[in-house]
Amino acid sequence: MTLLDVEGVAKSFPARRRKAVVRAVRDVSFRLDRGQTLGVVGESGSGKSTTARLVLGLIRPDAGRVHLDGMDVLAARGDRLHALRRRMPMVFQDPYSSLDPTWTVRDIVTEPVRLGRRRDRAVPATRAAELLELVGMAPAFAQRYPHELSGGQRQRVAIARALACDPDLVALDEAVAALDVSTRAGIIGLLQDLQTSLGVAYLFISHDLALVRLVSHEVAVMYLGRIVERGPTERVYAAPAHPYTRALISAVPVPDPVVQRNRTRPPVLGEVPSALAVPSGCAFHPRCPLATDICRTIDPPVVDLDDGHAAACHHVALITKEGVS
Amino acid sequence: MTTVTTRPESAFAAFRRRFVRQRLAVVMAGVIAVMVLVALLAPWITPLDPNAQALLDRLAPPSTKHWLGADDLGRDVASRLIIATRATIWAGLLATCVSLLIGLPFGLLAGYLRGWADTVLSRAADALMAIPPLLFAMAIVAVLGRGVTNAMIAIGVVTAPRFFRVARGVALVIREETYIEAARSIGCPTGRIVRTHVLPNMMSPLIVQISVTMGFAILFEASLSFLGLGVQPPDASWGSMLQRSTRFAGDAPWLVLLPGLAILLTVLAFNTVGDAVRDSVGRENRRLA
Amino acid sequence: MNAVLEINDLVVEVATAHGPMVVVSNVSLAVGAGETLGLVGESGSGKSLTTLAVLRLLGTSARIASGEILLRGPDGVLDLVTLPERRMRDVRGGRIGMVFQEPMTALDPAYSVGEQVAETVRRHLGLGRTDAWKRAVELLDRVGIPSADRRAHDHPHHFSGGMRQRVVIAMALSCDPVVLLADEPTTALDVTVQEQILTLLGELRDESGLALLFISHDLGVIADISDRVAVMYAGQVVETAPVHELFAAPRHPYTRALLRCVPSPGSDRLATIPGTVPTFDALPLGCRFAPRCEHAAAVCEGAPIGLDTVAATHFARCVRIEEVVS
Amino acid sequence: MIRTVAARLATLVVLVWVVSLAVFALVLLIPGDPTTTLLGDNATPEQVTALRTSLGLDDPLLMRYWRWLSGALQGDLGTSMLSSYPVTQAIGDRIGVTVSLVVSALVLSVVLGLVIGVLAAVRQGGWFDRLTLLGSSIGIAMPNFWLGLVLVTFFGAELGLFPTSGYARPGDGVGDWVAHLMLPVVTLAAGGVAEIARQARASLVDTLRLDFVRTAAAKGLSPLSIVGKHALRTAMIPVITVMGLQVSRLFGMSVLVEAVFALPGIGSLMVASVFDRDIPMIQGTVLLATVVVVVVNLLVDLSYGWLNPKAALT
Repeated sequence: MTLLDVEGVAKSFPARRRKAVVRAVRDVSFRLDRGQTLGVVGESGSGKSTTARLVLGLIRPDAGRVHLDGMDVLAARGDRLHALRRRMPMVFQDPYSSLDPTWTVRDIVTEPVRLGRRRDRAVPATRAAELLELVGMAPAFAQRYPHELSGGQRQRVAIARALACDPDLVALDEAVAALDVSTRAGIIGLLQDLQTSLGVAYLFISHDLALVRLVSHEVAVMYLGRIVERGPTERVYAAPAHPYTRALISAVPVPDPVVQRNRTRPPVLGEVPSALAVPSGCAFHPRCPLATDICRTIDPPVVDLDDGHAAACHHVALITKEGVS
Repeated sequence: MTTVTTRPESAFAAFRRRFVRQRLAVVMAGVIAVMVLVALLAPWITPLDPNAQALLDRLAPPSTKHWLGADDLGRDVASRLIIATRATIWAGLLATCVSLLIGLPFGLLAGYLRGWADTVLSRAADALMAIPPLLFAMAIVAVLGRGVTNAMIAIGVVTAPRFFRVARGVALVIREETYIEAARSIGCPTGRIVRTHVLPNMMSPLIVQISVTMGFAILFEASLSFLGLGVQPPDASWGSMLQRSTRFAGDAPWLVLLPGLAILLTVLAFNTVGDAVRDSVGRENRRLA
Repeated sequence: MNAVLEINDLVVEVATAHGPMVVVSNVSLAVGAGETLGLVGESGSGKSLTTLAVLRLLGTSARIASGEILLRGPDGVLDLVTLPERRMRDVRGGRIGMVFQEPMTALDPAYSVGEQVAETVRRHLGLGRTDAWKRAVELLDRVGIPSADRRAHDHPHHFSGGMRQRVVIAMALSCDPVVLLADEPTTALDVTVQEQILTLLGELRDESGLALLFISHDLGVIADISDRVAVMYAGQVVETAPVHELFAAPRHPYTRALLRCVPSPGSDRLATIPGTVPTFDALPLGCRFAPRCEHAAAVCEGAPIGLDTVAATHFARCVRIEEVVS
Repeated sequence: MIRTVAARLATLVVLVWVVSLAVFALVLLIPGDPTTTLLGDNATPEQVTALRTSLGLDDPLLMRYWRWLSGALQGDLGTSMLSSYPVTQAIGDRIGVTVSLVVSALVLSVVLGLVIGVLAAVRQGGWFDRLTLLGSSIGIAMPNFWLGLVLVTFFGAELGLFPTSGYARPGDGVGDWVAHLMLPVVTLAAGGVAEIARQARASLVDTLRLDFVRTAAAKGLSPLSIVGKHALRTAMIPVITVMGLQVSRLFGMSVLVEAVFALPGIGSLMVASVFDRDIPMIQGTVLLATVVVVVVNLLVDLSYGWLNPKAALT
């Protein structure tokens, strides 16, 4: 059952220098089912964070449609918009600035409950304890201030705040990127457990391909504001259809020296160009080993392959026939 | 399940702990407290009538009758210093309030909402800050008329752009904080965000600026009174006492030294406390102060 | 072993309000020519401080309390701990180059990148302005800056993060050092750029027989570039072994747990390590990992644990290796 | 570069225009009738009407503003309400004194302030640093006219080292000119030295913590070259902002110093005008002083581009 339906969303920002425009997100479409996780991967400047904010109604897109559970997010205003946002809260990357330093943990995690009511009536004292227990923290933390918590604990509080909204969907924007390896493992486990017990869907935004593979049912790969490939996670990882996806997957070092040193890795040329000057045609063509004339002039449409696997590349046929090396 | 290991410490308790560690600032906070107390009780604690002239005691050096000597009209310097505390503290408060009432709302508006309102207000503030502050205050006094109230309104107007800048700058930083976006993402309306998230996080930089403005205003009150534009005779102000003393500096150096030291100490106290507040704010909002 | 850089029993202290606090405890490491030693650990494990201590760039709050840092060269052995500051300056940027984590802030915004490379060349090789500039351009070209002769005149803010990191590498290698210290040099970069930088560093090491001390928290990167690996936890080296052995047969429970915390294809759960890293003011007396260790027993507590020899080149700081492995 | 200068000039014009509005608006704040202020309560209605016409008080506000502004643009700031002496000429007669005072004090503040600030920062936490922190706190809190009085009392009156009042034109003997300016300049500069030293110290201490300074050290550069070539250039940026503010502050404070040392500059002109409520004179003085401040700030702004190439882009 489709929970989130995003169709043709686009957004440009005016650059600091006049006339120039940052084309942050271009023609992004995807669907997400209830209780599922969509992983969004990409390098810096790919527009993955902006996409999340557009979908959640935090930034107004220039074009496109967003529906949550059949309701038009972009048409909502005022209280209706605020109520809609509470159905899809966000957890942010930086655990040190996403919690108001002047508030106690109790006030932070129960704020959505208070917002959801007509009057600022007192929230039952047990609510904070319940929420903290849900994320594996002792009730005593309710009286603490954010600066007294470790990074992992703060991120748990942020997750508790999101759960207090009773959400259909939680957007996780690089939510574990700032954490150490062992702390990160704990948070990921918690998120997986919560999905199982509460049936919440995740929009999991990350630059870490291995992590996305671990948690996502579906994955969308973004490059310079476009989704260049999407599909069921294992299909995309096993048989990437877009040259960028292939390059990205092979660039991630595997924590096993035997595997890592015996991989054949296609060289990736250069670096991601600025979103101020998105290349003509296919945005990836200057770095693509397969680029031909058509790639330089025409932006490839998204082509459906099979079973919901789709890619935007003129040479999809060539790659899929050849298989993965 | 993670457990709690140490006792919770509120942000304020942490602030107090760091503040108390700065000895000089604690002393200076005491100085301010004493000044305020003296200002409140002044009429009852002066040893002699501060305005009573005694020509026989003209320029009398410090003695048991006049602890700190007497001025050219034979008035008791100690009593005048004490009574002048009133004008000083009152002037500082008045000017700071005017400055705060103009600067804070506009600064909040410009910083949090950005856009054209910010452009217009910032340009206006830049322009007002380019005018040499003392000249500007003098010009305002000239049109409104001499006197301590007008002088302090003038100083409030002159320092308002600085308040505006601080408020705007802090609001600009806070609006980019992730906790503001987090509040938006759980459907918190803008008015409520400003009230419950932006304002509380502005408190420490505002306290710093209030303290600094107090010091600035007291210095300016003294300056304007020294020029004869602030507190009017026969009322005493440290600045106006200095003005009279100019002519007798050689014969009665205490007339020059004491009021100046009083001004220096008071301004130093407000500035030091302001700095200490800024340094005592925790790492979590250090950027703002 | 003929190590170019050898750290013996290094202790680093940080000054706190309650007196000095030991944050690097008796760390010993060695890197040979043409070899890469990967130093891996989580934040606060002391890996960065160890590297900074080698160049004596600890700043004012931290200091080397004891130990020796030996730099072997054709003219004998220098102990960098006791070397006079003036001679230490010849070592920095001369015999030992360093690459930092944050390419965006590591360069001076006020000077062109060419000038910043040439400055090092002038300082150590005594070349004149023209020759130093020529060499700077050659170096920038070598590290892969396109049209280096033109771009050498540009200021750092005209370059992307990856390009800036190349500039920093050019600077570190400008005077033909024997040792290169790289402190998380790819952490701030995108994966595709990270791969390019790793390849470049590998090439440069092989070309000139550099001894490379490479710090990272990313086990994938460590697996890619290291010959040997040292794992740090709470200020100590807990295990050191050749890279293949460490990944195939880790002995210390922390190393084993760490390797299970990263995703591997096929698995859908990550292992976790219970508890948190102890703070330096409350370190356990015995094994520092014991409170979080699933194999901990009474023998682990009470007294400090030494490095135990597992094989000729494999050491682990654990008294229950047999029980752990079985 | 030309584009930057043009953009900055445009901002400057807007700024001066806003200031001119504020200065002109002063007239509107006068409670009651300006003619009463000038002629006193016993004036005949005919006198009042005559004065109103001659001052143009009956014309529409915009017209009065335009007349004043276009005059000001041509160097005519009106005439004194009391002496019918042209404002421009009155200011011209006295500006030399104030400018020599302010410029000398500025140079002294910058040179001394920078040297002290840098020395304190490189030995952060040392005795000199602590002394600098204390000294600058006192310097900033000290009323400078009081310092002037103290200097007059001890150096002038007691020791007789320097003249304590009046002014000598440089044309009448440079030695005399310097002697007359010595105490006023020291008085005026004290606060500036304190502010600049404090800012320079804070800024350099912050800069020395930055990554690129560590890079410079890792290159094997000497401390002199790390501070002098790398850190100082970046550290100067906020210091220059403070210098810009100092120009405005010194101009204001010179009023007090001129009062203490009886110097015939625009400060004493301003004081006299305020007592006389001579509005055109006050408006002219404030506007002119502001223009000087704004132009100096423009120069300061432009030097940013050299210190920080990133700023030159925007």
